[in-house]
Amino acid sequence: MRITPTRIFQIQRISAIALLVFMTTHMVVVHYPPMHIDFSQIIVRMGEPIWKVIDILFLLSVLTHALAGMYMVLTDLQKIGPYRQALGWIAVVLFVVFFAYGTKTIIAFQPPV
Amino acid sequence: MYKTTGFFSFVLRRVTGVALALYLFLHMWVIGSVNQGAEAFDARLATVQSPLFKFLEIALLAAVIYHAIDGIRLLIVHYFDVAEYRKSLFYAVMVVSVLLGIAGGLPMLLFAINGG
Amino acid sequence: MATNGTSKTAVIRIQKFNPDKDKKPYLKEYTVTVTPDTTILDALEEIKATQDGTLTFRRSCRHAICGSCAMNVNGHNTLVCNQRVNAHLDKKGMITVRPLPYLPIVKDMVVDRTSFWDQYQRIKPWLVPPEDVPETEFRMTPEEVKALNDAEKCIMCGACYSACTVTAMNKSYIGPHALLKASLRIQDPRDSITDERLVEISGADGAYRCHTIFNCIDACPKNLNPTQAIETLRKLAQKRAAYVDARKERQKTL
Amino acid sequence: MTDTNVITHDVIVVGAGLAGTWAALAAGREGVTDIGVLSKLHPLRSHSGAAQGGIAAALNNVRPVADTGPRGPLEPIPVGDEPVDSWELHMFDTIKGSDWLGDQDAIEVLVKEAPEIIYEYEHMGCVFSRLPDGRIAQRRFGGHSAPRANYSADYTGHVLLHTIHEQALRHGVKFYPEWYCMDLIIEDNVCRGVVAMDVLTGKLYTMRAKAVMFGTGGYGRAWKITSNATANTGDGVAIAYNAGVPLMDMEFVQFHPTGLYGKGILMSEACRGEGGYLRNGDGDRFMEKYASGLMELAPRDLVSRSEQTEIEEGRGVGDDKQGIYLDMTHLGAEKILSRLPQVRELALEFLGVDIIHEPVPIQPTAHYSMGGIPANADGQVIADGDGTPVVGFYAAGECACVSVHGANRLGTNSLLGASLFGRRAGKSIAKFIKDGAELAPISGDPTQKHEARIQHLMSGPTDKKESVAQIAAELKETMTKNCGVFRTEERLQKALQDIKQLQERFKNARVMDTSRRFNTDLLGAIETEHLLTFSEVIVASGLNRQESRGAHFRTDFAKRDDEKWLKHTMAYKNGDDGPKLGYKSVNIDWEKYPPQERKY
Ligand SMILES: Cc1cc2nc3c(=O)[nH]c(=O)nc-3n(C[C@H](O)[C@H](O)[C@H](O)COP(=O)(O)OP(=O)(O)OC[C@H]3O[C@@H](n4cnc5c(N)ncnc54)[C@H](O)[C@@H]3O)c2cc1C
Ligand code: HEM
Ligand code: SF4
Ligand code: F3S
Ligand code: FES
Repeated sequence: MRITPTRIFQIQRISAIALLVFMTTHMVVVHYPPMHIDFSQIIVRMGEPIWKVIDILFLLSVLTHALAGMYMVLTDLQKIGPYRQALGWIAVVLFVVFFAYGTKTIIAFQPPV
Repeated sequence: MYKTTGFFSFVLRRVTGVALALYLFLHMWVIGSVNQGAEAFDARLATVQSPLFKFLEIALLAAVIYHAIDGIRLLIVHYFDVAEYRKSLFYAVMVVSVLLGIAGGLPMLLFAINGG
Repeated sequence: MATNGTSKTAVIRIQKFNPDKDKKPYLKEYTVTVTPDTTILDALEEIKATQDGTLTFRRSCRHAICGSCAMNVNGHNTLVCNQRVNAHLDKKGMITVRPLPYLPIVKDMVVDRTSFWDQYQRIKPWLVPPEDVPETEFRMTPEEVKALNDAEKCIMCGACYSACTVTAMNKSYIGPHALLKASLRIQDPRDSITDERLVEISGADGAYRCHTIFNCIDACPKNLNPTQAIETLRKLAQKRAAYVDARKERQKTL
Repeated sequence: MTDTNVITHDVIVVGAGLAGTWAALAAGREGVTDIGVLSKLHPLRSHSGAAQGGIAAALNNVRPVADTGPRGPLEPIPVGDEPVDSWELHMFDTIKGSDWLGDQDAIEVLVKEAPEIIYEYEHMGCVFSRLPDGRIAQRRFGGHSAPRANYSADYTGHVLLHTIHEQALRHGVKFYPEWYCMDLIIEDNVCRGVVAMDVLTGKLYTMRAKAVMFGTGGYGRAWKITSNATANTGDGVAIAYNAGVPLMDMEFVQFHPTGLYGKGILMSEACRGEGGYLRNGDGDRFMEKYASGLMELAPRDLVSRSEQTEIEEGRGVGDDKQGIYLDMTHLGAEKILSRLPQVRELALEFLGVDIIHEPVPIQPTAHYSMGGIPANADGQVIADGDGTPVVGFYAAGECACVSVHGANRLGTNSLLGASLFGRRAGKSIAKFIKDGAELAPISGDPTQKHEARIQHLMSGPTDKKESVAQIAAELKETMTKNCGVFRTEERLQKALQDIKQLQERFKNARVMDTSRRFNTDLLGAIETEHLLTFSEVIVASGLNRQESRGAHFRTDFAKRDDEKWLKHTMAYKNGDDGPKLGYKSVNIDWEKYPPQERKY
């Protein structure tokens, strides 16, 4: 699949819609109601498989959205013009690295005995 | 700069978007340490638990709220022919963002001040 | 003159700049007598004739159809030939006139619109008719014509282009004027290179570069809506193949 | 001549309105590749774009509903029904409109090719207004006996201009936008090129070519109240005249009946075509007195005179009673918004009047120049009353006088004329080039004279300095007062005297801006010189013609006089003295279209 501006736009919009769902959930569940976050609570939630799936999807959408967004922000500048292609690849690499790192964090997590 | 409501919302959206993206990477770095055991995690978490960060977290919430609501506005403009209501839409986004921001931010603020 | 009513004085602040002489642009004040129906262009002409012959600006038709006289008045892009002085005076009884922003200044109000015209040509503003044309006219429905009316009214004044934040950052962006024109051709059932056009406008400098800032609409003196045209283009680009097929079918019945 | 200031093309077209652009496109299509088009404005700023009402051609798409009279509603002609319009009718209307001064051979070309031009525009992408079945919609226009104005709402010229310009771009025509033509080089009756200034740098160039074509447009700027753009200063006619080409029928200047009060900006004739009324200060539809048949849709010369009579007899409207009301309040918002949107905006913006609810004050405004550079139907410029062509020099559009409009042009015929004769000129230029035309040599450096002219305007004695703007203003004042809708020996003499004095004063005129970069002050001075040049020809030709015909109305000779004056005026430059006047016969088919009394 070639990455075209049409695709970037679609990715940006679709991920935005997905984020509306995940972000709301995330904010409500994790950051709100405002309480002291400590290790034990996080551990309990992150251990459940269903949350693992949700978190991976969240990660996927937020990463694509953020990287596509940063790509657009940078390529808007005249000076970046010649490096658009390179920048695109950097974004893809960053995506792979962060997605792998994030997924590993989520999956590898084992509640301590 | 050529200043209109459209320009203002664009700048806000862009600033919040970039800020959120940068925060995202920081966030992942913090969370990533869960697998290195409780100590490492708590250590990293501690750096982001200082009062300063509490306030930053409120700013973060505000940013997410504005960015998301404004994003919805863009989706509406894309799918419906409403460009002529652009000014009203902008004000609607501001009002909704402020209301949601207060609803979400005030308890956090109180929590931060009272120290939980 | 005729319906003029009472006259009063107004101060017009004008940004002057001749790159051969001046290091940088500066503002100069002129006092003119105006009546309720004096236009800003009238005032500029008056200043040029009687106070400062070096004042340089473009104009021709005097009634908002040739697109020469777009300038920046009190921070907003507009034509000056159809705007009355009285409507723009600020609290101090002053008007500030500058050239269109973000474009190289040739002299005073005259800006270099090269990038604007280059983008216009880039999207191939001309119609490419089908191979066989009928003996008389193509049959277009009034509805199809209506869809084109907005874009057809564009006078290529550049007010939108110069107001757009994206063109301010990046001159390789096609720009609202040319995207509006492209939407005209893409929606015209008589055009036969719809596919090629959609590819061009969905490229990296095209419709997706627009961030829906709306400055173009605010600036447009003909009350046109480039933003909606751009949204339409984005939608058509996303279903390009289907749209092109539908066009071909329609062309058979023209 | 140095190489750095010489540019060579096979063909140079001056003017990028409909006429010039059509010529370039048509020549290009016939295989001429090396064409340069210069225009003092960006091509899309040309005044053709200001035309509102429509472009004529007997397409037979609509007809009046039976038995509803000349102002009744229109309906589409069902396919297969008898046509109501024909080129013959169009021809007769044009001849009658021209008060029999139009050349009938040229008129025949005009009306016969008209539908072809419309269809070609349509095929090139022009967005015409449509009938429900998809055919081009048509409306009525003054002096036309059938509805044959094809239109795009009320910005027809704009749409035509953009369409043709874009097609020229598609064809790869080279444009020189904002280049100002200063001179035409003709030696021994052979045209060799032009002198032009790149306005951006102020540098002068000799532009050599095998053929030169002028499509420099109209020259209504000699009047104070005018519908014309500030660029319509008649450069082309003045330059050609100075280069030894005669000017034809210059006394015939059309005053449009409906210019915005005090501004002159046009309220399209489509206002009346769609059913608008004219009312005087007493609220009466006074046209009943002057043309009970066609009423408001009588030809322009007649309507303007009727208005002026009402005004002069004290029944005007407005602060100084110099206006007349154009009343469209009975048309309804829907019709006005769909057919006359631009007109409504203009009245709102300039006078604060909403035509949906109120009548708008208007007055006659200088609008169209029937005369100009004499040319035949192939665009070739002619050097004398016998029709001898100037080798390699062509003209079309409003600057030219092919004499299809004669003494008075019918609305919608000039967009047609500019397009059609522009196209024909392009074709005949292509033939001229392909038949082996050669680049004629030029003696000396023709730019030097103009460099000196510029230096003179920028320097010299400052003690008795005259203001160019002041001179232009006084010229417009006298032309409006003394060479307007109604003319007399006395008034015209006064105008002539004034012009002579102004020409004298111009010798001491200096510009305020002495830089070379984009110097519009300098251009303004040169344009004023052009105004002074051709205005003298207009007045002298008007003084000479002791009759009333079409737009030329002499209260002291109120009748048309075919015996003595059924002939074209030809004005030749005669050193610094006024023009030397001669004549050219009118081409008339005495069998079919003999002169008649012109009644509506
Ligand atoms: C307000 C208005 C409304 C009209 N409405 C209608 C209508 O509805 N129907 C109709 O048939 N007719 C109408 N007319 C008349 C018609 O528009 C014109 O007669 C016609 O468009 C003239 O076309 P043109 O190509 O000859 O000249 P223009 O379009 O005027 O073009 C002249 C060109 O010459 C260039 N030029 C001039 N001088 C120089 C120079 N010194 N050096 C270089 N370039 C130069 C200009 O830049 C321009 O490109 C209207 C006219 C006016 C004023
Ligand atoms: C919560 C729901 C969100 C929605 C509905 C949303 C919506 C959008 C939309 C529609 C755009 C496109 C703007 C344009 O084309 O001009 C955008 C841009 C962007 N978003 Fe989001 N977004 C959301 C969350 C996020 C988050 C969480 C981040 C960061 C991690 C983010 C980062 C960005 C960035 C960097 C841009 C590019 C900025 C720009 O183009 O101006 N967004 N967002
Ligand atoms: S869209 Fe409007 S502002 Fe832009 S060039 Fe056209 S008329 Fe001017
Ligand atoms: S101002 Fe520019 S960003 Fe888009 S909506 Fe208009 S083109
Ligand atoms: S002078 Fe033509 S648009 Fe203003």
